[in-house]
Amino acid sequence: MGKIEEYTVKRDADRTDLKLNMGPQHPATHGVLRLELDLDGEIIRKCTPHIGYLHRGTEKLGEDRTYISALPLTDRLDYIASMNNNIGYCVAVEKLFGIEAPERAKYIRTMCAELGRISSHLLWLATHALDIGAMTVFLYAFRERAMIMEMFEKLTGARLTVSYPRIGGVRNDVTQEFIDRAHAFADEFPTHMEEYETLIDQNRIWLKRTKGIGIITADEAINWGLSGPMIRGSGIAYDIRKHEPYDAYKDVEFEVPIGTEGDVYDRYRVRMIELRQSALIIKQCVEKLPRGAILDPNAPKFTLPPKERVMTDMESLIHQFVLITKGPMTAQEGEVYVATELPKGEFGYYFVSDGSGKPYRMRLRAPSFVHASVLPLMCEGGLIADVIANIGTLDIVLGECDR
Amino acid sequence: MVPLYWYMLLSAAVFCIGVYGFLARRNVILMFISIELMLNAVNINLVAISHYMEDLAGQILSFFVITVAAAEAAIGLAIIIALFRNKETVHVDEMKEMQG
Amino acid sequence: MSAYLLIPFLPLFAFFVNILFGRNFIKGQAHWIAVPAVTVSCLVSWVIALKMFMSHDPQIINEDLYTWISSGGFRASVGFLIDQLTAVMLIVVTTVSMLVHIYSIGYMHGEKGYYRFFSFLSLFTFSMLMLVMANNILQLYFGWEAVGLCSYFLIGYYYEKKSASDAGKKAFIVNRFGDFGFGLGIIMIFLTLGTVHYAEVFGSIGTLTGQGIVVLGFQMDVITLIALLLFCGAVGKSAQLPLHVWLPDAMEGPTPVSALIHAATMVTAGVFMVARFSPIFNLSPVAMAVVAVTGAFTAIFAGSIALVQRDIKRIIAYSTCSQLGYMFLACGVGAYGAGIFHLYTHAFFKALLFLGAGSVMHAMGGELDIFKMGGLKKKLPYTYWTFLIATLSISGFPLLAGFISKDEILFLAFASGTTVGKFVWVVGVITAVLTAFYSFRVFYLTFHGEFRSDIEEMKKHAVEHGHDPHHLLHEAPWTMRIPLLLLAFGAVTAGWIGIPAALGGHNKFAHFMEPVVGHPEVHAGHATEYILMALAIAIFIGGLLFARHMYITNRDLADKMAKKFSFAHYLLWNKYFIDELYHFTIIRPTMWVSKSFIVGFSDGKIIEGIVNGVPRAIGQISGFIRHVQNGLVHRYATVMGFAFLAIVAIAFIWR
Amino acid sequence: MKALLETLISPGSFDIIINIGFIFGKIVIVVSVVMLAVALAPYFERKVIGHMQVRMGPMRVGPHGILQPIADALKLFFKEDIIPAESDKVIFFIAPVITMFGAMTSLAVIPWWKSFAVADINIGILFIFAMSSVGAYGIVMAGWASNSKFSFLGGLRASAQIISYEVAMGMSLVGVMLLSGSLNLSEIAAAQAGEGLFFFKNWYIFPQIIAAGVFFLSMLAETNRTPFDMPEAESELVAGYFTEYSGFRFSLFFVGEYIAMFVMAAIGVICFLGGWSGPGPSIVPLQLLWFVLKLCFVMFLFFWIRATVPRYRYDQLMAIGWKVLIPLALLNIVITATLKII
Amino acid sequence: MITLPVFFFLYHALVIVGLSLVTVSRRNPVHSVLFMLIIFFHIASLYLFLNAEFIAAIQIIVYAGAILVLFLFVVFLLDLRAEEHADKYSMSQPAGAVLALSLFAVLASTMRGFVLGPHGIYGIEKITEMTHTKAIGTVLYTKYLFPFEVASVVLLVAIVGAITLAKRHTKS
Amino acid sequence: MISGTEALVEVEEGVKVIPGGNAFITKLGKLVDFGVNWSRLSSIWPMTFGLACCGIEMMAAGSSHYDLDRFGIIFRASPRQSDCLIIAGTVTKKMAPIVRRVYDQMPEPRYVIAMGSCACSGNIYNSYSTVQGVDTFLPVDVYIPGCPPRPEALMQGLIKLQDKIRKEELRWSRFR
Amino acid sequence: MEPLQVVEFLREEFTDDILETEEFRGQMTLYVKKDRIVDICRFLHDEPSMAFKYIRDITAVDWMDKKDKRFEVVYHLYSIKFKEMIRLKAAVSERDCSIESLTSIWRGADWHERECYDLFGITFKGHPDHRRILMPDDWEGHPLRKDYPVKGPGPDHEWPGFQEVLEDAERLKEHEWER
Repeated sequence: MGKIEEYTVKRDADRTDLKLNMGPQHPATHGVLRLELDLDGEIIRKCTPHIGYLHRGTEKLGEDRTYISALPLTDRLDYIASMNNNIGYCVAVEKLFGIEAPERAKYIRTMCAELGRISSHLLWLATHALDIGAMTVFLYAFRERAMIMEMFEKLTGARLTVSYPRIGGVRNDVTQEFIDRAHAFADEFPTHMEEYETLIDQNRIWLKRTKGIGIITADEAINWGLSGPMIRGSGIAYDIRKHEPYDAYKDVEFEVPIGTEGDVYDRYRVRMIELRQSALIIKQCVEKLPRGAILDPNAPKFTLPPKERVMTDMESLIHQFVLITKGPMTAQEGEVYVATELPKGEFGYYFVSDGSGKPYRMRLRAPSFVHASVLPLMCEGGLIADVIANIGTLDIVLGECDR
Repeated sequence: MVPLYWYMLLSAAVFCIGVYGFLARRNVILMFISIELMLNAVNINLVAISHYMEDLAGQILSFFVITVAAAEAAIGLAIIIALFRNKETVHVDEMKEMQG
Repeated sequence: MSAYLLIPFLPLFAFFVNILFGRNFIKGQAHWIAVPAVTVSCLVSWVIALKMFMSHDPQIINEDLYTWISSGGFRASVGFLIDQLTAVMLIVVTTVSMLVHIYSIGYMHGEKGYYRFFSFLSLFTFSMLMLVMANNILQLYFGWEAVGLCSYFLIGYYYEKKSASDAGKKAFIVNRFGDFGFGLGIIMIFLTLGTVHYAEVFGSIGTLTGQGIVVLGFQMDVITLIALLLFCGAVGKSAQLPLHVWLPDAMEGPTPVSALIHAATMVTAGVFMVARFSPIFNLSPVAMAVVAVTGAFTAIFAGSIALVQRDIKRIIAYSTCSQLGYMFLACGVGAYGAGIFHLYTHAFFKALLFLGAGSVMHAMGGELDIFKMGGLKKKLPYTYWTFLIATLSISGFPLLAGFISKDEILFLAFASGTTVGKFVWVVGVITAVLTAFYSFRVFYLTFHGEFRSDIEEMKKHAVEHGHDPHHLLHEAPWTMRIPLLLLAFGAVTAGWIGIPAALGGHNKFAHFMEPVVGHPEVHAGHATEYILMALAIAIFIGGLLFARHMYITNRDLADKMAKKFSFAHYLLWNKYFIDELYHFTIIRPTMWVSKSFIVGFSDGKIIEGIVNGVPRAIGQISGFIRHVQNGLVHRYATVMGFAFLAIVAIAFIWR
Repeated sequence: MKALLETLISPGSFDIIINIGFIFGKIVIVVSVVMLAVALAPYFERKVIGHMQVRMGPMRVGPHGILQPIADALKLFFKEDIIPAESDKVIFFIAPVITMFGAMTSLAVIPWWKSFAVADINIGILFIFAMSSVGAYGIVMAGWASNSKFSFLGGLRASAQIISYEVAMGMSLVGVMLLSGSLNLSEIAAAQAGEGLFFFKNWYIFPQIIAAGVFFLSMLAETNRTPFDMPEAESELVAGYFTEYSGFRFSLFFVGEYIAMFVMAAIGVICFLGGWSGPGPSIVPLQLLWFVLKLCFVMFLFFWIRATVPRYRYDQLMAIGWKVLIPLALLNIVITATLKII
Repeated sequence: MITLPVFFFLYHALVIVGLSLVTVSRRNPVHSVLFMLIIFFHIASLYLFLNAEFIAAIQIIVYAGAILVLFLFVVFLLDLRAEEHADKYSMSQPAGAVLALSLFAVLASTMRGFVLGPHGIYGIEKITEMTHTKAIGTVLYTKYLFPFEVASVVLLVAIVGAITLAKRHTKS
Repeated sequence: MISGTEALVEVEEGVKVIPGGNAFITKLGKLVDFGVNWSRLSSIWPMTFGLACCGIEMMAAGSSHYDLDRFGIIFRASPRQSDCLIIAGTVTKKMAPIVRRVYDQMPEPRYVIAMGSCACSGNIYNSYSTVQGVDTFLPVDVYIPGCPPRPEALMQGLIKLQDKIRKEELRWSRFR
Repeated sequence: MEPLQVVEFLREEFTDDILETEEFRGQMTLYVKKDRIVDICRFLHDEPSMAFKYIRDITAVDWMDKKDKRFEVVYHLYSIKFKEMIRLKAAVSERDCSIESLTSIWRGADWHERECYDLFGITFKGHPDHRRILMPDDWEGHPLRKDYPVKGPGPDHEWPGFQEVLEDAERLKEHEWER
């Protein structure tokens, strides 16, 4: 008798009888995204995302701070991959000032960025799987993520909000222990990957829930301005690490995986392959890590001098004082837009400098912001359960979405 | 031992309440419920007499009554839903035209 | 021992699997279910039949499996009776069915409703088996109607083609005439005897002897009436005069269907039925005579039509009619055993003929006109040789199956000693001549001489109709050849089981059948039999030579003959105008009555007069009453309730 | 009234009263034991899943966290009981009670060991079906009465799911009924008893393997467990039909659900795994032990699946029920009946 | 003399009649359905007294488990909260009451003279011995097989009909 | 059972008490307090409510490595069934009404943990859109500093909350 | 096509509409007339030799008193095919604070433009869903304007939604468990 219900719960398209508010405190919306769903039975007729529940005014605050003290703000944008945010910020500011980090720093940054990418993708996998109902993957993924967290902690002193890179380099050098651990991690990580894949990769339910859901074609992906795994899942090999290489990415070898269908499953596969590629990049960085300075010694007016020099050298002390209080000296007027490849996609920093120590305009182009806008395209016409899968596949972080 | 007459009286009472409900209510669903009530009254009677007659025919018949009730509910409610889609009401007085 | 249940139910199972899952899952692989099922049931039937045949005291199975309806004195059950008659029928049905199934794999390959075809083929097999295995008339009737339905489905298999669906309808409607009588017969049996079970019916039918009944003002013998009514069904199903018209048209169906249904099994159901009811028929000489004469007339009538037709399948179809006539002829003179024997041999060679024709069609891209064929001997060697064997068998080449069974029929008809017997013998002999002639006519025109149509034209035609032009004029695949070979073997040897005593055999078949259908009195000795046999051989040679003369050595002769006997040719070519007769006597009057009288007069004058007059009166009344009908359910219910109360009150007071 | 009292104290009635007392005793025992078991079931679940997920599960409350469920229950009992203002209060109140009632009553017919059940009735299986369909009322009413969209959707989903899977489940058990020729759970279990090394040779799981599969899947769906936990899909509908329930009423749902799991597991054990039969002598404590062990095994399966598989989508779930399980169950009936006749 | 069976009967009768009245007079259809549920349980329990345990189980499974849930679904789907107030008793209420009462009078008076026919073979002992389910099955599948088949056809038609009626016509 | 009125002592005119009754009630209350508080502190069910960075650390605290389940802490998705609101992350003004509504939907006894500097005080986000500390509109029980606090810190905060619950008196009387 | 070539190419097509070009750190900026922004963008999007199919960013800069026209709307376009980026700028005055929407060319421009409207108050004509996106609908002022204080307009001009929460908290305080 239950069959009848299945047919009758649906009404005509012009008479949506149920408006469902998903979020902002809904468990599956990854933070504080709010979706307004016009339901027709279980079918979604219209989906309106509402964001801004975590809008903290980062851009405004950044314009109020010096280039150096604005760095911690970037930690808390994509708080799942703070390291990548920091690095992107530093790369952008370096470009604005026309300086470059030394080689060793670049390699360290690349290595850390990939560790951050792994940790971010693991969190995505965990929550995505949890949303679809596979609860054990969540805990497995967090197990490996904890390793990365510990490594970060050893290196930077913080688990999540690291503030590790500096303009013109990184804060402190890596220890041999860190290098060994990174290498060991990169070695053993693929075996952990197999564990996750055993749980879900060929699982019929997983395939049923992800295949053919939330399809985005290649043209749509470009037109909507998607980036990262979202655009690669649709078959466009757009990766800023390849297109506009920064740091050490031009020296390491890796592949850019792309999908074919552009559905949830393809994006899942793309991210899984990226995880493996990241482990490879880490390995290469460890092997190729050059010796040398970790901060640019040629640009004392932009980069903080090393701590011991501050304590011993008068000039360095003055530099330190001025840099901290006024910001970088003699910055040029001008503007740059620098994009970096975050785990989520393209994160763009756009700086307008008026020559002072503070950015005149700091614009953050967040991938999650763009990706959240594509939700109606993916959800409309689908079922409620597909919304969950779609939010999961977007891998949005509201921190950077709302800024 | 409870006399058979009591059972029949009970059945008659429930049946009459069903009749009353059918005639007095304007909500189609309640009218349907009244019909179910009447069918149940009949069933009570059938089972009781079957028991007193020591013959299973009555119970078999009640079995068929239940079948018919199920079929009637399925069809009737489907009709109600179809009607409701068009008329937005379950009030019988507004269903007096048989078109559209 | 209930393995016999496998025989009907395996095909049923195959039907269900194919019809349920065929469309979406099985599709082109339907034969993997149907063929094994039928093969197993064929093996089981052979085992059962051989067991029965070998033992001296064959064990007869007669049991009720399931009582379906039991109401009052009426009991309808699903039950099975396997006696000698059924055993023979089982062999015929399952064997031919199996071979046709196999043949269809190749023949129907790539058709749109492949699974549908196989499922109906299986369903037909099941129904036919239910028919022959029934132990009561009702189940027989169920099978009877079910085979008709399957036949309808299968004739109309190419339902997009109008002629096919028309033919299906025609077959169905014509059969209804016969089945109407059959149904009445069954009702008569139930009314008079109160049962529909064979054993009980046959046990008590004797008590009706001499009882009369008035039908339409005529005093009639009850048994004769029953027998004739039953025979009505047989006439329809077995395409006897005058209800034969559907059979040639049924050739619109796929050829395997023609082979299975319209040659070997379904159409013989009538014969089987008459044999099955032999205890009833035996009690009514009138009915027997009717059967014999009908059979004889059909035989010669259909045979003569077959002489001039050009469509290869139609010729074989008329030949089938004619052979069926033989069988009825046999039954009519009391030689049921011979009739069944002919049924049995006929199944092999006629199925072979049809399948051979199918093979030819396959090679000709669907072409049916024998005048457009010719010289196919070299292209289709397998078909050629097997077709030759079938032709020889049907036209009575000594010691082939057809010869033996036909000879037995003619001998027993001659030897029956009655006037009717003598008469039908004469007719039978003439028919034999015709048979030999038209069989060889087909054979020569198809396989000898030179090819008489344009191969390029054919290819174009084939492509237009979506066929594959590559297998034109090529031998068919193995799945189609193997059944041909097996049937050819059967067409040669099937008769050896019943070699008459005159030829040194023991006529085992007749003895085997005797417990069920008895054996007619024989008023002639071996000498007569030898003479008759010689006559038969002479007839065969005569027919052969004449056909060869006409169509091989002297090709113009046929046209000359046609011109010379133009009226006869015209008559035969138009099949004695039976279709036209029906058209004028039944269809046209019906249409006229419905159009002119019902529509024109009664509708136009009377009804409209009333319609227009009365409403005017009513309109005024109803204007008043209309308010009662306001669509409010409650009002109606309330009024009904009060009315009920009022009636109760009246009843109360009245008392 | 006086007459009634007289009747009650008449000697004939005395036996009845003793009988009733005896039955009440049975009820008290079974209910208290089951309640204890139900209290432990979530603990068991958390432990099992915890260990599967490389963690410990409850550890701090009592030794190895054994008092965890008691603490949960006590806490819920003392929590504020919120009734949403817009809700239909009466129905909101009784919905969890109905769910509990449906689950608890089913316990009456389960034979714990040979010939021990609170009520060893002839239509045991039917009784359980009847009661589980009553349980659906609690759910659908809870969803409706809460007057919340998540609850409503959850309630509709749940009841549709339960009702449709009940068909599959009922049909899957028809094979067992055919084989054992009885609807009485005790008799069904007794029919599977075996002795010696191959004591399990008569278990219906072997001849009825299709039915067992269908039953197992519909059992998961019937109790709203993963991968069919659509009605309470946390990531979709928050907590499904009991989103709006708090405190004690919520715990009633919770307990009802676990009892339903218990009942379903017990049916599975009785119908397919031979009930109390097992190796060793046929004495009551051993019988009970085997029964409980098998029950624990099936419960473990529940938890195992929860830790392993993702969740189905609602339409996929319905499709599985109507297009896969019911035809399979029907096929099983046909096969069983055919084999039985032959 | 009020014996226990009589007491139980009276209790059931009282509840059934009382709740029937409540059922037909509730504003909110959901409440009506729920009272109906209680009535069904009591009727089932009454059947148990009449030694018809199978019918009792069927009563619950089919009526309570399927039909009433269907009602509930429909009530929910149509969301009749807005309609509750529109449901006015209309002028035929007294008519209905009169009709029902007089019908009851007629029935009660005729039933007085009801005489049982000859007793069949299924006495209490026989039913307890072979269990009610088996007894019903035996009768149903032998004597009443044909009606049974007809009933199945009725159900099939109902299913097909209900689906066709309730299915939304896609405006493709 | 005390029968009649003899056992009651009249302390004031018209006011009779059971001798020693107060002590009994107090002791009983202490006992119940102990039990109830124990149950509450043993099964804190926080609401799944991650707002920002701290939410990630909250998830980490629930994962295998830290495993809050050891303490009987499991996350519930519905506010109706949770006891504790962990405000993990920055609360913006746009979000504040929703946080408040979630809190209002929770049944008593309910606790609030402000996790992270943002929730405690606003952190570096001293901007137009952020709330400077959730205690402006919510009664906070435990503050956990850190940006974000480590999972250990969250555990510490929960243990502090347990201590706080342990000391409560007679909080059960109003709810049941 | 190198950025410089792009500029030349564009100059041929839109001679009068490219006001100025500028290069800094290898990134090319084109100042264009705001009325022609849609045409220019469509040309850049459709022209196969450039194929700027991808929009990276749309934002604005508030020059308050530093330039004639207060706002500059900044577009970053990217060509995945040729791996080139180009920046377009269109000046918008405070008085006529509006510009044509680019949503007809790039669907991805939708939210960027909404954000720009939300934070700067620049209206995008022809936008399909022109609402605030980050701030609540009834929020006053546009925060990223230079004259908007970082810490907001102060407690007296609090957003009514939050004000309500504060009042609620005050009102409901008495129902809290006293601690």
